[in-house]
Amino acid sequence: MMSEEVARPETATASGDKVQDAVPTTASTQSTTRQPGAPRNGGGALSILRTGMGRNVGLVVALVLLCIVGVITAGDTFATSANVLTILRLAAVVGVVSIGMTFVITGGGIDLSVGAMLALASVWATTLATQQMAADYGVIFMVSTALLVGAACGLVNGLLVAYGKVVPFIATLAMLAGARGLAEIISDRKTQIITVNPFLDFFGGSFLGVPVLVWMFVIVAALGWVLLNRTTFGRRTFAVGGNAEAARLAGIKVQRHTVALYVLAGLCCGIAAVMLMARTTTGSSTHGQLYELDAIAAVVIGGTLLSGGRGTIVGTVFGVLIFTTLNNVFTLNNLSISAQSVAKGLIIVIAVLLQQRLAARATTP
Amino acid sequence: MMSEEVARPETATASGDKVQDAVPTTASTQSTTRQPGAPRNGGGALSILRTGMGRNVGLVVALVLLCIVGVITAGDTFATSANVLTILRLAAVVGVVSIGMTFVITGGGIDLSVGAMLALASVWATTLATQQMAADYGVIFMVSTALLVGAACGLVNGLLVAYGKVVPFIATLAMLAGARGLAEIISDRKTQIITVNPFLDFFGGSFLGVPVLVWMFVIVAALGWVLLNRTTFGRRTFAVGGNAEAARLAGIKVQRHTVALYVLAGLCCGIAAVMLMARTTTGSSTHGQLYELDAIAAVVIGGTLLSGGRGTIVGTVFGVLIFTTLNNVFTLNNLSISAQSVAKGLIIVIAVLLQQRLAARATTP
Amino acid sequence: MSSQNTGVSGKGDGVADEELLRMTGIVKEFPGVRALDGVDLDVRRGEVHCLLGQNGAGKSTLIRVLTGAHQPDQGSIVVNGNEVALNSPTAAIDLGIAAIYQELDLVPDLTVAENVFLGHEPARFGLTRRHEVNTRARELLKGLGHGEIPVGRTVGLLPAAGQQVVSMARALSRDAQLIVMDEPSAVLDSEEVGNLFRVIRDLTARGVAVIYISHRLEEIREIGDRVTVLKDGATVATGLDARQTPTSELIRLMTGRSIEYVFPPRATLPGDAQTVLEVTGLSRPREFEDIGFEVRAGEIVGFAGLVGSGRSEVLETVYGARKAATGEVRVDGVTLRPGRVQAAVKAGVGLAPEERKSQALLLDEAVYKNITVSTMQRFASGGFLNGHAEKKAAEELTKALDVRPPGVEHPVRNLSGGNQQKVVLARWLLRDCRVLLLDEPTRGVDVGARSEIYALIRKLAANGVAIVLVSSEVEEVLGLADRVVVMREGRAVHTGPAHEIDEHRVLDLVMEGSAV
Amino acid sequence: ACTSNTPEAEKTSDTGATQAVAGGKNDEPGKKVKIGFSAPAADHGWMGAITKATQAEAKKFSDVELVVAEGTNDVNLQISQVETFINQKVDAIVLLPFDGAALTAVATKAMDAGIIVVNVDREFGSTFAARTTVLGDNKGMGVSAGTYICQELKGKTDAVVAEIAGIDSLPLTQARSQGFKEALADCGLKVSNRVPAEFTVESGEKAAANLLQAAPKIDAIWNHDDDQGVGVLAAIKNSGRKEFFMVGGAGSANVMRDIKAGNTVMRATVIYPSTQGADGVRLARLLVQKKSLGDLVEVEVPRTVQLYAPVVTKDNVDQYLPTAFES
Ligand SMILES: Nc1ncnc2c1ncn2[C@@H]1O[C@H](COP(=O)(O)OP(=O)(O)OP(=O)(O)O)[C@@H](O)[C@H]1O
Ligand SMILES: Nc1ncnc2c1ncn2[C@@H]1O[C@H](COP(=O)(O)OP(=O)(O)OP(=O)(O)O)[C@@H](O)[C@H]1O
Ligand SMILES: [Mg+2]
Ligand SMILES: [Mg+2]
Repeated sequence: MMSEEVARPETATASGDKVQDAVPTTASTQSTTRQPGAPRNGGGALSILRTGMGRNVGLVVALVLLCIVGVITAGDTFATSANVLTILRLAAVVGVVSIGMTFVITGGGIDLSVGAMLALASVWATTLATQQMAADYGVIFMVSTALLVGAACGLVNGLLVAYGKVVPFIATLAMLAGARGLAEIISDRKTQIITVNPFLDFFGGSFLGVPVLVWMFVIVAALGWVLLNRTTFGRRTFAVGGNAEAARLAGIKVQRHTVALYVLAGLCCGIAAVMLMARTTTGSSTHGQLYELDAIAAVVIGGTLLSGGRGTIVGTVFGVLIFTTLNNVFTLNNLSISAQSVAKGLIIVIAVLLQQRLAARATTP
Repeated sequence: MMSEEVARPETATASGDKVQDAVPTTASTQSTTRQPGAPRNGGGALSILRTGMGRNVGLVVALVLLCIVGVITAGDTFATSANVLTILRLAAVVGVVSIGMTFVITGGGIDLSVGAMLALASVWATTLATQQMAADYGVIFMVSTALLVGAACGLVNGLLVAYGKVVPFIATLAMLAGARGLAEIISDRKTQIITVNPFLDFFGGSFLGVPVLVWMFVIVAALGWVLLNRTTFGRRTFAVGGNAEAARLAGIKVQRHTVALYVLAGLCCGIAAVMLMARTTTGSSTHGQLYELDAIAAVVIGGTLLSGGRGTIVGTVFGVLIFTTLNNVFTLNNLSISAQSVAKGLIIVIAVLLQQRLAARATTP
Repeated sequence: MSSQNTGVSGKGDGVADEELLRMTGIVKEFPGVRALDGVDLDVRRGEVHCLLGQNGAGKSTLIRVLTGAHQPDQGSIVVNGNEVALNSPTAAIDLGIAAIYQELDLVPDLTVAENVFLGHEPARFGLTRRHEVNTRARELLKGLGHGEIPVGRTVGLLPAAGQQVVSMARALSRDAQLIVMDEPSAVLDSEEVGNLFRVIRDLTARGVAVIYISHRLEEIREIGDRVTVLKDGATVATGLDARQTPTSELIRLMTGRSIEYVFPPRATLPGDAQTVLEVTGLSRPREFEDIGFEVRAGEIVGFAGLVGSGRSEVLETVYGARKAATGEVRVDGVTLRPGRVQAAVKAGVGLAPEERKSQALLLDEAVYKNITVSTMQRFASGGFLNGHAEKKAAEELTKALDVRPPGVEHPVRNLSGGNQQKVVLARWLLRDCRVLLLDEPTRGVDVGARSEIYALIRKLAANGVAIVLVSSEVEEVLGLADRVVVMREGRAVHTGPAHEIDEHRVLDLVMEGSAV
Repeated sequence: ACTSNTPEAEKTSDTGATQAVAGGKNDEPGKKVKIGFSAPAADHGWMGAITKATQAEAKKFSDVELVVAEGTNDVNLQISQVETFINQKVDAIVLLPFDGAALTAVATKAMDAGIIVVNVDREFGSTFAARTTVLGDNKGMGVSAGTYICQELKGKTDAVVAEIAGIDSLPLTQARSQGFKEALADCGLKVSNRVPAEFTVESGEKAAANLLQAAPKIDAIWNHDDDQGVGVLAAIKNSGRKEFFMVGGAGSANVMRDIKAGNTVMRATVIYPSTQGADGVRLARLLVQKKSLGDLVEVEVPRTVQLYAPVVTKDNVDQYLPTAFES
């Protein structure tokens, strides 16, 4: 498939074949995303696309199926451009958070504090003082406050994990409690309304018919993809997540890199905070509740390995889209709310099983 | 996490390698609980005690510090036996859930559906029909309904993970949505009040001055300890969680064992459902919200490795007690919830850092 | 193998006896273990300096101190005349010290090329230059005689030998003046070892120094210049001439006793010994084809072949860890269900797999738990384990195999590579198997323990166990087995009694047509 | 006084058979109305009851089609639900926002799109965001509860009054507590111990168990929510304490039965109608069909309807029991 692989065709096929046999007999619980035969990171744009599709074929099929259900059950509304934009706008906020989460998880960590960091950033960026500054000197003040707060929280997470050697789950759980509490203290648990109109106008606006929020998601996802797949930073993220000791022995500064990953996740939360602020015209300590679960679910369903070392931005984007489309289809169809919950559970399982079977097939010759 | 069990040595090497990072000088982020030199699970009651204490010394210190804070700030109320029983009663329900969670996590999995399973079990066991049966034929009917429902949900989780090869995070996330939705449907979102007095009398009662609920927690914890540390089942759990491929090649039925672990967790949720039913005198689809986070936090803070292969029941019990005592001290001091939240974050980090440093010291000669 | 490598010529000549590295009084303590207790080592430019020592003597630990992976508690390290502090791997890398570690340290999900350049990726503005990475990696691999390894392949998919080659390429990718190789030949067969030696000679000719660790003494003779011997974490001899020092002297230095490094005598198989394991027409597409053999009670059947010839796959298929496409496996006349490990285990088949870390060991568990994991039932009544009985049984075996440090409660992770291998072996020795499949049972095991293991295998056979042995050391196969199967590219090219075939014939069979 | 509620407030929610008496002509089928409904996650009894009552109310009208979105505490998702309703071109939206301020913008957008928005329970930040607002009286609840406790304690100035609040981050909880505090202050009392719970039975039990430890002697407790109150009562029963009386909130049928039976510490409750969503549906229907509110002279449906928070005691419990929600 890739030029490099032509050299020894027998080997290439051999391992592909092995997978096929191996699947039914194994007890693997993490095999969702393992397609050992799949060529990875091949050269040339075309092969990227092709392998990307191969790996994500199940996700694509799941999404398409969902859309078909949407079209059938909610005909005219579902397929309108307004509705598509609604889905994308909804996806954008969690999407940006999930991109950051993809990096952390690929690097072998986890971040439970994303929702809380988002809330804190939104609150901090909408205090009277900040809004005053923004009104006086420009919107950039609010935006950079949000980004800085996010990044700073991420830094604390990163330092705790990398140098304090606190397990990521616990470190970020502590940050969850801490950041949310701090957000409540700062806002006195009141919803802070944004009065800086340039801010709302810009981020609430559209560009070329597409909402700015959606553009932001697209840009973050694209940058994330390049960063993960085309830079030394990305390579090192895989290395740190896949085998931290090997990475260390290869001279990678594992601790520093880990910190960077959490800062990145925090930064994404800061961006998401700006987006949510624009969408809701408020900052609030209740923003982003349970986003950690949503983001992790999107990342994992997309094919990133929860134990680190393997991650895909494209998969994450699909994961986010699947969940948001699901929500949209549910809203359009007047399902009983409890039934929605049950259906959601079923659909998640079906999507994963689909992805697994189809991806395995697509990558075996 | 369970490594892929594909019957291919090459892949296995890869995942096996990862385990290696835990050598003391590495930048491993999971090192909280690693004390390479320490003899583990040694034989003989004395050495158990010694290593048990050694490993948990930080937790003990954290708990003692909390108690000291409690005594100082809330003097007379904190140290009363009534208050201690209150703490224990509060700890009991999450405690039982956490014991089950310890098994699943030690075996390399995770269970996000514990709260939802608990809710479903509580609702199912308090339907009019079940209560009628219980009133006519004995309390055992309600109890066994709860246990059966819990175990059945666990079975579904287990089958999805072991045979469906769905990653545990996703499989149990789906169960979370599904079970909670089903609980809502069955209860029609009403709080179902228990009218079977023998049930309330028995489980709400005391024995030797200690509430039956606390006895149940003690018994479940003791049985859990024996099961994990003294039986072939426990040994297999460590093996499956530590290196699933090695376990398989050593002749352990990894898939079947995985199913058993999830059933066990479900069963614990069933028991916890009975306890919560007795405590609240109701069954409700809102029971057990966010128990998954509480339980995982208690388990991880106790020293069980989130990636599997290492688990401690004693640590889990301490983890639960720390969180419950924390809550109690906060309430006794009438602290604002936001301040509680921030303090909680700080205390979690401090407890973990303490545990880490002290445990390392205690086990180094 | 020595027949292929004609010369010692390129080595040593012209290169000054300039001192490159001097380590003095290195002490490294782990909780409860003093792994290094005053080690001295000096290495000159352009030499191959061999490090010898029993399993657990401290070789790998010394190497990890040298590469900055461990911090020594005491001692000084002088490089090029300057005292240096190697407080991180980066510091060592900057000084031109590269290493091939005993435990492969690759990132499984990155490609071959990415692994080779991990940590020093050619990049512009942070963007990796993938083309350059791939081309340069391909060149390096070609230089190692492995141009066929696809540089875009995920490393986790390569067999152990392929991964070892990638590790070497990585070490070479750095402009190193000192390359440390910790048992690089353990997973290689004779042809590969020849290749490796060619590379080493190239390096030394350019003035690069190599520290070479191996338990195969004949390799030391062939490639080494000087030898340092470690025992119990201390240097017992240094600067010995690699070619002149008698083997017995080396062994005595290493073990403190003299050991006959020979195979125990073969017992004659009773003519009426029943056939225990019968394999017919076993195939898996692109791995191996139409393999058939039988093993009688008390017989040892050895598999020889190159790395990648499919021997491990055959064993794993027999065991049910891989599902056979066609063919049958019968134990005592009963056909096993393909692809079911359980079926094999129930029938009394045991497998000591090739990859100890990933396929066999529970690294965080105590030694005794690793040993009894397949025989737990024996120590349990009603599901409850009797820890004392377990430990006693494990202790007997570890004593017999000379596992160091003694004691069965250390986590296996803390044992040296060779000692870990002994633990794996002990597991299967403890089990009363009808059939025992041993894949590279002596990989990384030192001279002393090796003869113990040979004796044990023999004893098992004498007790009526049917044994299948895979080894990359031809003499081991010939010395131990009653019958030999030679495999090449997934086919059995020869089957016959061991005494009818010699090493040269095996090598010829193995190489035929596969010469590069 | 208590009967002076808007007629809608008295509709029973769970007995679909009961027909409105007051509506009269208004209840006759008219133009088809498609109404979208969105509310926070039903993670507690009252919120569950809201949705149920709303759905039941909509079922009574052959001309109403109710589209119910999944309850959520994520404002982002709730905004998108409203957007979806706009895309669907519903006639009206009944919206119980998770956070009123955060949904103001999108509600305004819906209004701009010509959709009638009825705001329920948690107020928007702008008057342009909704045509009509149905509000419970949260502060009034606190005031009613505080006043009742003042009456009962009759000038016992050293009395220990405890408060078990609901979800503390919600503005409505803060309003309730504020009202309570002010009413108590009027008679020289203060809240000695305050613990928040989460409106669930379980959290009520947990909070109460801790509270009972914190305060060894209590004279009165106000508990914001009767569903969590089931748990509170369980905890009280467990502790065997009886020295105080308790006032509830929201007014569930369970609690009213307790009050009627008079064998628990439960002595009164303050109603917070769970029929607000149902009222919203009715109003939305009227608005779309351009009808006026029955008993009012005014032709237009009023801008704000604030429901009353009466205190239910043993004396008047029979009057409220039939309309109480089963939680
Ligand atoms: N991380 C560790 N913690 C505790 N003890 C250790 C650790 N690493 C190594 N040791 C101990 O240090 C000693 C030396 O081990 P080392 O790996 O250096 O041996 P080696 O000479 O390389 O042996 P082999 O030939 O088997 O590879 C052994 O006794 C081993 O058990
Ligand atoms: N250097 C290599 N690069 C790529 N693929 C290889 C290489 N060596 C072997 N393979 C492939 O790996 C598969 C099996 O290799 P493996 O090493 O497991 O065989 P083996 O005979 O058991 O060797 P060993 O001597 O290590 O036991 C074969 O299908 C072969 O094509
Ligand atoms: Mg070694
Ligand atoms: Mg092999």
